[in-house]
Amino acid sequence: MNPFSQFFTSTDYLTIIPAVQLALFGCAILLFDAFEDFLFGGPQHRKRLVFGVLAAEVFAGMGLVKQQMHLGPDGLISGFGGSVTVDGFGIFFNWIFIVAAVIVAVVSYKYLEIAGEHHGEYYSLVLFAQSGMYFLATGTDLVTLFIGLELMALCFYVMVGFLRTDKRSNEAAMKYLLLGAFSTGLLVYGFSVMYGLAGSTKLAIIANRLAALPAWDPIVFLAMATTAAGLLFKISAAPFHMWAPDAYEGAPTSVTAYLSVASKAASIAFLVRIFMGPLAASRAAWEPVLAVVAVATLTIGNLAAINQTNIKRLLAYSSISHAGYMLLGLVAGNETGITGIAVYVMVYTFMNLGAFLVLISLRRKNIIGEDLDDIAGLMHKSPGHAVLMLIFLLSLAGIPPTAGFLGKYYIFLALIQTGHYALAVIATLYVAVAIYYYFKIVRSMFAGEETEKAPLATSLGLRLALGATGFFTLAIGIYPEPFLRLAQTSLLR
Amino acid sequence: MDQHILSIVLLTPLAGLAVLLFLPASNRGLIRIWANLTSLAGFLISLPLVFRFDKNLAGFQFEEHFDWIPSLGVHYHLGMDGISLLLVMLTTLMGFIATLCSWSAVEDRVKGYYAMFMLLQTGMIGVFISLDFFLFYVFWELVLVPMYFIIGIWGGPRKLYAAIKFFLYTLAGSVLMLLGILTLYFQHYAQFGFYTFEISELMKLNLPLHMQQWVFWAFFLGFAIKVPMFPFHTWLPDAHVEAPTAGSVILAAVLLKMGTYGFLRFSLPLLPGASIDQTIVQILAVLSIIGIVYGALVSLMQQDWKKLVAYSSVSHLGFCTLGIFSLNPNGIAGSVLQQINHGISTGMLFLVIGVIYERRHTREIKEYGGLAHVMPRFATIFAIAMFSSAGLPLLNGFVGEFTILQGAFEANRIWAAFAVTGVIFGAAYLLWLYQRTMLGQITNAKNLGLRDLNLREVALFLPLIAWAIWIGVYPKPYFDVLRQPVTQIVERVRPGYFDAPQQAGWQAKSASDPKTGAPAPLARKVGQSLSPVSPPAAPPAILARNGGVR
Amino acid sequence: MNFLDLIWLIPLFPLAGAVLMLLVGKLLDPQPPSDVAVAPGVGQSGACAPHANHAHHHPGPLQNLIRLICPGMVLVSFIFSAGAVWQLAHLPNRLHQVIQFTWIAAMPFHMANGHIATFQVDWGFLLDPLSSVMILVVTGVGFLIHVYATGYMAHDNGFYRFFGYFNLFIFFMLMLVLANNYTLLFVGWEGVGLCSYLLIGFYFHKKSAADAGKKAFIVNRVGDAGFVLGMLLMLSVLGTVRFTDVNAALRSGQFPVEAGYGVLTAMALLMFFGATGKSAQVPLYVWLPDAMEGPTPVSALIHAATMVTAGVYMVARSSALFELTPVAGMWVAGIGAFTAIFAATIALVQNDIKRVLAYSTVSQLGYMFLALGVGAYWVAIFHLFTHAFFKALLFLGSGSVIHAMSGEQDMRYMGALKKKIPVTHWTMWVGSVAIAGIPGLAGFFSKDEILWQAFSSPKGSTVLWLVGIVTAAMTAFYMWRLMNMTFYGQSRVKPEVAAHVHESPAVMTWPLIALAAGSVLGGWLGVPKLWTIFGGAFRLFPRWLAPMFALAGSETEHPASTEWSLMILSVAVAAGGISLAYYLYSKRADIPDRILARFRPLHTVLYNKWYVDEIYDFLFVNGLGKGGGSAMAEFDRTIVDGGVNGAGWLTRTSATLSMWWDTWIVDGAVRFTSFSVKLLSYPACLLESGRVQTYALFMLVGLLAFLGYYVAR
Amino acid sequence: MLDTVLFYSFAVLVLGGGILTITRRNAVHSAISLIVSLLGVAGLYLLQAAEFLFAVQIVLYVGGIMVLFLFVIMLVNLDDAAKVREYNRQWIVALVAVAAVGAELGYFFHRGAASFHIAETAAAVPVAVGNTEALADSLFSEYLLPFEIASLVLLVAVVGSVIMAKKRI
Amino acid sequence: MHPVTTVHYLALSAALLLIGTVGVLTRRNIVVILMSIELILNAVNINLIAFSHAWHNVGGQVFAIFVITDAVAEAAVGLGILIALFRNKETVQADEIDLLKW
Repeated sequence: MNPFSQFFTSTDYLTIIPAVQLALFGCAILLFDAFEDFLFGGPQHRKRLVFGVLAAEVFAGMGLVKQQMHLGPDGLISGFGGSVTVDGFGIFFNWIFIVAAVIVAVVSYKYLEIAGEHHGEYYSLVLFAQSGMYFLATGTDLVTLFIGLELMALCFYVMVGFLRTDKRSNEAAMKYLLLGAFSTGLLVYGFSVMYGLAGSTKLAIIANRLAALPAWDPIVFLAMATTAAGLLFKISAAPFHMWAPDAYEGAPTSVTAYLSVASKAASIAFLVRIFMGPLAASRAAWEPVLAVVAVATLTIGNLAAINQTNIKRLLAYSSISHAGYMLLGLVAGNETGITGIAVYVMVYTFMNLGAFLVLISLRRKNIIGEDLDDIAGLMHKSPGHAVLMLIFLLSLAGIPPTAGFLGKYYIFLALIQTGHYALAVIATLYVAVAIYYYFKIVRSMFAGEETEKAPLATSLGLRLALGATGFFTLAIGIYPEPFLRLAQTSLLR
Repeated sequence: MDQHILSIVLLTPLAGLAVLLFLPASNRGLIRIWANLTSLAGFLISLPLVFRFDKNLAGFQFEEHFDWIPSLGVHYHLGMDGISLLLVMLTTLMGFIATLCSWSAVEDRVKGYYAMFMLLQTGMIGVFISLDFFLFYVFWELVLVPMYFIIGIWGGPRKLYAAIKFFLYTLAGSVLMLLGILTLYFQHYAQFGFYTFEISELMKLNLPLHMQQWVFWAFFLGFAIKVPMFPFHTWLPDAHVEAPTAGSVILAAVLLKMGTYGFLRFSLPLLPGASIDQTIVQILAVLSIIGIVYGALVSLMQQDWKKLVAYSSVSHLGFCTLGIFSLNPNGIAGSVLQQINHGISTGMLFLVIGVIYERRHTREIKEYGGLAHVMPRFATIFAIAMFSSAGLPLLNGFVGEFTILQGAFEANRIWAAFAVTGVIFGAAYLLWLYQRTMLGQITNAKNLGLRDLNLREVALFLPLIAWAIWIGVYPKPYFDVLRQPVTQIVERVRPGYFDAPQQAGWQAKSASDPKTGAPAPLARKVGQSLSPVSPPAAPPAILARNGGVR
Repeated sequence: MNFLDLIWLIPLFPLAGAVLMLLVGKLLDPQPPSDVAVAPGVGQSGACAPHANHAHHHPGPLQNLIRLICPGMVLVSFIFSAGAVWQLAHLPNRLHQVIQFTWIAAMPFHMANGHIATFQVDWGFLLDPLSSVMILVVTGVGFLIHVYATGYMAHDNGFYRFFGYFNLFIFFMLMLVLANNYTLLFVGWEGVGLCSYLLIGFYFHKKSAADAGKKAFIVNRVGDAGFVLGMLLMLSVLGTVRFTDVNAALRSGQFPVEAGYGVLTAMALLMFFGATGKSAQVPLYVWLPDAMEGPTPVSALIHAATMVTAGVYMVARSSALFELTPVAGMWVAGIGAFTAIFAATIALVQNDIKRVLAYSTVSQLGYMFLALGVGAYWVAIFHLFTHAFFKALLFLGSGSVIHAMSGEQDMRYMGALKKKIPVTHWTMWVGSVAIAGIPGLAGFFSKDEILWQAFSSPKGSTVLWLVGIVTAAMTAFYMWRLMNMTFYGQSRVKPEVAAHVHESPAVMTWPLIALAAGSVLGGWLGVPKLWTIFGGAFRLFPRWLAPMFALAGSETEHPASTEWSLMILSVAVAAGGISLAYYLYSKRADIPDRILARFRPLHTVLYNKWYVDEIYDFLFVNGLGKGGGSAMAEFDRTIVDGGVNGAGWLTRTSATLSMWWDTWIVDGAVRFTSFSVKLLSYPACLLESGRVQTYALFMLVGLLAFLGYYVAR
Repeated sequence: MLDTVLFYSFAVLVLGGGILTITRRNAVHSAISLIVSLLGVAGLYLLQAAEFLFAVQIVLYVGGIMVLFLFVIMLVNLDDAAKVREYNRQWIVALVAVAAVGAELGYFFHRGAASFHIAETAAAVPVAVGNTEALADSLFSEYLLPFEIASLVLLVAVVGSVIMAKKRI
Repeated sequence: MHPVTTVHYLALSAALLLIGTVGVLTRRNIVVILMSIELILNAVNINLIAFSHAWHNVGGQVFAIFVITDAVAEAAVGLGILIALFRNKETVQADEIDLLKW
């Protein structure tokens, strides 16, 4: 018998298969990259590393499937003494991460080649970040969550600054890191208080302990407030959002896409885990706080987006406002709300990725392609891209029959169901504001005049990814049933 | 065929769109021909609806019912009653005419233009035949996008402002409406234990009054902005002025009707308590009347041809909403009929403007004058459109207005008295417009060489003129079609409305059972002491050729 | 042939003519190519002659087809009408109703008493003595005027268009009088208004003509609004608009006069308000004089013989209603009397030949309403009947004069035309005698009957009679002023015109002769009761209409001597007026000028029509400060500059206000919202200062707020 | 008693070092002050019977800080750094905000001290084994997973800093 | 003198947290900001150790180890980025990096 068997059983292994796959492939890619000349004949063939990512994702996906098949009667598998728990929620979010990572990986090489920073480490960072996310979505121990978060964050710090010769990229990374570290400090301070209250780092135990305390216990609130400050930072909720526009703008667009989708999804999963887990008992205390934060986030995100002329920055603000919508799902906090978050994250993944993919296509040699003027007249130059972008933007705005509507719809549903009428009204009104700035892009694409004639950058991966995101953005909107069922599997037990 | 006829009607434009996408963008002629064929096909395919529709059946016909999103209780549920029938026919016909009128007006990005129209067409038809609130909402919003593009790309100088204003305004209203829908949805769950958006299911709800009122106002915002009712109308002039002709035509003829349709299909039947609430009714009626008078007054002041007609829409739609909130059969039936009428007459007026705009590229009224000399055919058609819009008897407008006024009068005499001033102003601004543009001497040399309507342009107007005259002279089929749905709505909102004692006497011969439309037994309740009018001792002999009225 | 069952065809003949003309007329009557009216100073070259608007062109041969079809259609209608009336006379109850289909088949509604009734309107026709008189007048006189017009309009552009409109008018007028219910009547009512609009504006290149047409339509619309409300009230109270049902209900005894049903009074007054619009009564008469901008046959047919009498017809049709509402009757009589004398005073001093006739028409219509108001319905219809002949005659005669004078309408440039245009003179002479009220001619019988009824009816009074007789004197005076200024005395004709003065062609004179015959004979259908020697045959008219007006003719008993003396007085007054006019305008033509000099203020007031147009302009049209001018040209300019002609100063002001409100308040609120959202977006952006520590500070502030929320809770 | 004295001494070390860290104009001085502060913290660990961490803190952390220190020297021209403004423009606002947060934290601890009483009175589990051993036990059983992840974190840190810092890769 | 309780440690840790925060918020030198972040993390560690002591379990200590690990990793990456930044911009003053704003 294996001496480790008591610490590392097959069940334990089962709970972390995908992360292990991702980490191993990440390391492998590092190695392959180191020996690239020897292995595949030079940096010009570096894009073959994408296949490494794809393989990792395939294995990770198989791991998820395996986990799904082995879910216990209570719908979860717990491993490592409760440090990690695989359940529908985690699996669902991991599928999102996989989708995001695959899409980001297949579109990145062209972008990075054009930017002159195509290195193998990028792909391993994508995978390492994803394995961090894995633990954010499945972790049930403060330490696991914390270290998973840091793993993800560190990868992103590096990826944001990946264009090392670009001042904006440097600056974005620096800002992201400084603020990220600060927020981590606050977060982990909250964790320490939580640990202090419960004497354990296991979420389940903390939940039990906190449930015994009054909902308005000051120390619980302190723990909640500091934790929230750290977590809200990650999902870029106001007033902790301020890094986002800068980081999004400065980062390579493919990283921005990954950051805005996967990182946000992982963080919201984390947020839900904490707030619907240990802090569930003190809902009365944090619900108004999060409600205000959500409204502030919507306000800041939507208002600030109006003036933007840089599309990337505009989308950054828009993604802030989307965080607001997701938070509203948490504020509602019932089954519909959680499903709503899951649905929202799902549709957001496709539509937001899609929008950034179009931006990636706009990046050409010597053309940054991020300004409104750069997208002007896209309808003439490439109707396909323009129409796809239109679909993504409509979806982001929440116009049926695109997927985005469904996401917003679920959030409204949850708010109405739980009687948050005022919040619902505010949230709906911001849809109108959002339309205004999304349609600035639309206007530019369809009514503007081209500023240059250079054809769009394109690659097989980019085309496939655009097609896939476009397809799903429409498909979820038009026939949402299977996707809703998928999202409903994510309900926390 | 009958089982899927609505789907076929609904999807024909989409099918056309699918083919259109594969046509080469450079071959404009082919695209034009295909687009016109598709829209014509859309109209022809919708014609069987008229013949197969059974006006005597209560409830919905041609129903189609599939699960769409079972986990949300959303169904693909189509169906049609008299109100929908009329509006769908209006939509398909106006769709064809709008497409046809763009033949030479649009030179730029032709493919996209027609694609947008086809999409729009599907959205509009869908709105009128959806029996599932969710489905309705999807179509409702779907309409916005193509319209945005039609205004925003093929529009006038301030098109972008107008387009985004249109979009934002209507979107803001409709998302608030969505909240109302969701409230109903949850109330239904609370009361019946399952989620559904089926209108027929939601009608079973028993809501407390205050909640009905809130939901009503939510709906109100969505619908009133679309209609548009005063004071939510300001997007309309901008949108109309900037939209290309076909866009204006569709906007005025069909899109605005979505709002009034919403009131009829949803506000009244789903929220009968709120709809009958005196405060609400008063507010809505007063807003309608303000709209009537105000729209007319503002029309008088316009220097822009199109803006004038746009404001006249505010006035006309005021009649429609006033009719609806008279909450009696005549008001509602008149309102629906007037919606059709407005579609026809204002559609014609916008086509008229389009014709002249295509020639002169200005809509300033003072640029024109004396056009009747050079464009007699045009002048004639404009005159007919104008009189149709002004409610001249034997043209369509009169029947609708008069019926609405009857309904309003029944509800509140003061309303009718104010509303009737709209009729006067209506004549004033239209005649003035006509005089300034068509009559007098030609004061602008640029107008000397204008050519009169060609065959295609005349063909645009002929069906509308014919329709206008049909409604004006023989509106009975319309009322027949409307009898069942209107009766149902009134029964729903004001139960027992039809149980009042039958007026005896003068009408006995022609009175018919209000609910079924079938001839009633000669209910002569002699000696009703309460009635100030008792049967005559000896009614004058009537040598009616046809023996009275069926 | 059963004409009675074919009465629905009567309106359709002229309709067919109209449709034919308007659709294919242009083929029959090709227009000259340069048929373009261009404002002075506009236009590319001399190719477009500025006098194109008066261009005479010589008709093509096919034009004769129009001459045949259009009057022919009216003639066929007349024949059918005559046949139907003949057959009607043989029906015991003299009532025949043909209901073809339900026109407006709307929904049930609650009546005022809570009962449910169905709102439906027949497409049905009713022939009874009242409508039979009307259809005969309309088709008969209408035919004559059609014939006349074929000559009069021969040289005008748009010949086919004119006849299309003309036939259309006949159609609508027949609808009006044949309708079996108020709403269908309203169809004709509006339709004739439409045709009036089209025909007044026939010379649409003339701005004044287009303006006048618009004014007529809109003023009529004001009245129509009252009519519509009256109809709605009727539906609400009676549940029906069918004449037979309404009358039956009202006469059923359910609404006793004594009970004073205010709602019925309101109904009657609303209806009457509608009538004042159509029949040009105070306060809505202002459109009629302006309507003289139309071609003269139009004035004769529409603005004298038929359309303007629609109000009279309608009130007579509603006699049952007015019987029950003495107050309303009082108003009708009062308004009628006032209009009669008021318009007569204006007519005294007008110099435009057609305007004199126009005010005369208003005045005569006032007589009719006076009769209606005092309950003498058949008399009103009788006067309508006779007036149709002599006023149509006078208008057509004046048209003939104008024709002869090459378009001159100002009587100050006429005189001594008697010899030059004898037929016109003699026929007009007959008409003038008739209208003046000399016994033996039509006008005498009807007018004298009105005066007598005004005096003797229970609803009448001495005051009404006095007004009537004074008006009668004025009528005689202004008509003979017209005759004297036109046909007698010194010729003041401009020399360049004088050369062309010629009698009109036969196609124009024959209708004059026919109408003159009517003006003589028409009155003999209703000789005074006193003239017993003539026997019953000569009181055909009252007998024919008797079934219509149940309570009519129940005047209080007066001694015959009173009636005789009043009759003699009225004849004397008429003779006096004629003589005075002869003396002043033929014998001593210098006197009028002296009188004018003496009473200049009064003359000015009268000449300017009591300044009513100006007052209306002041009130309703923004002619503020411009209305005081005394010259015609200035007045025209007032209207012209008024802009919203007839819609009004108040309207315009409120429209301006509304527009301002819409732009700045309603839309302003919208734009302000979007503006403030945009404005707010700047601070939201500016928060992003780019300084990483500011960001951190905000995070700390966020935390601060969280904790503060707990502290402050 | 000794505990108390030591606690306060270490506290002074910790806070004093901290304050000096953020107030010294010269970054090198700041780094040295930071070391002082970290040493104080290490002392506190010792007081709280966390001997292993004490060692880790001194050996690893303080060593790590030396790295920082070296970087500073490598990077910054000390003369330049001495001339520029030390604090940014928002320092007053920041101080006020921090003071307010401090006051709030005080309020929370004041109000919520009771919440920790349970912790104070928790049944004392006799420490059967040494601190390091217990730590190892826990680390490799209960916290095995985070431990493994931490290795990834460090890998990423290495890779990341190399990518960032190297001129060419 | 009161016996030293957990709350004392909490207070101390809070004070250190605030000092670190002040450093992050006010110092212009990015290196010092990174140091301040170390202060914050140490404050957290004090907390953890104190709780660990109070609860008589080592969970807090283990947690502290991970926090230290993280601090080191962050410092390493942060300095790496700082170098890259310095290479391009020749500054380490936090308020001078404001290319990205609004």
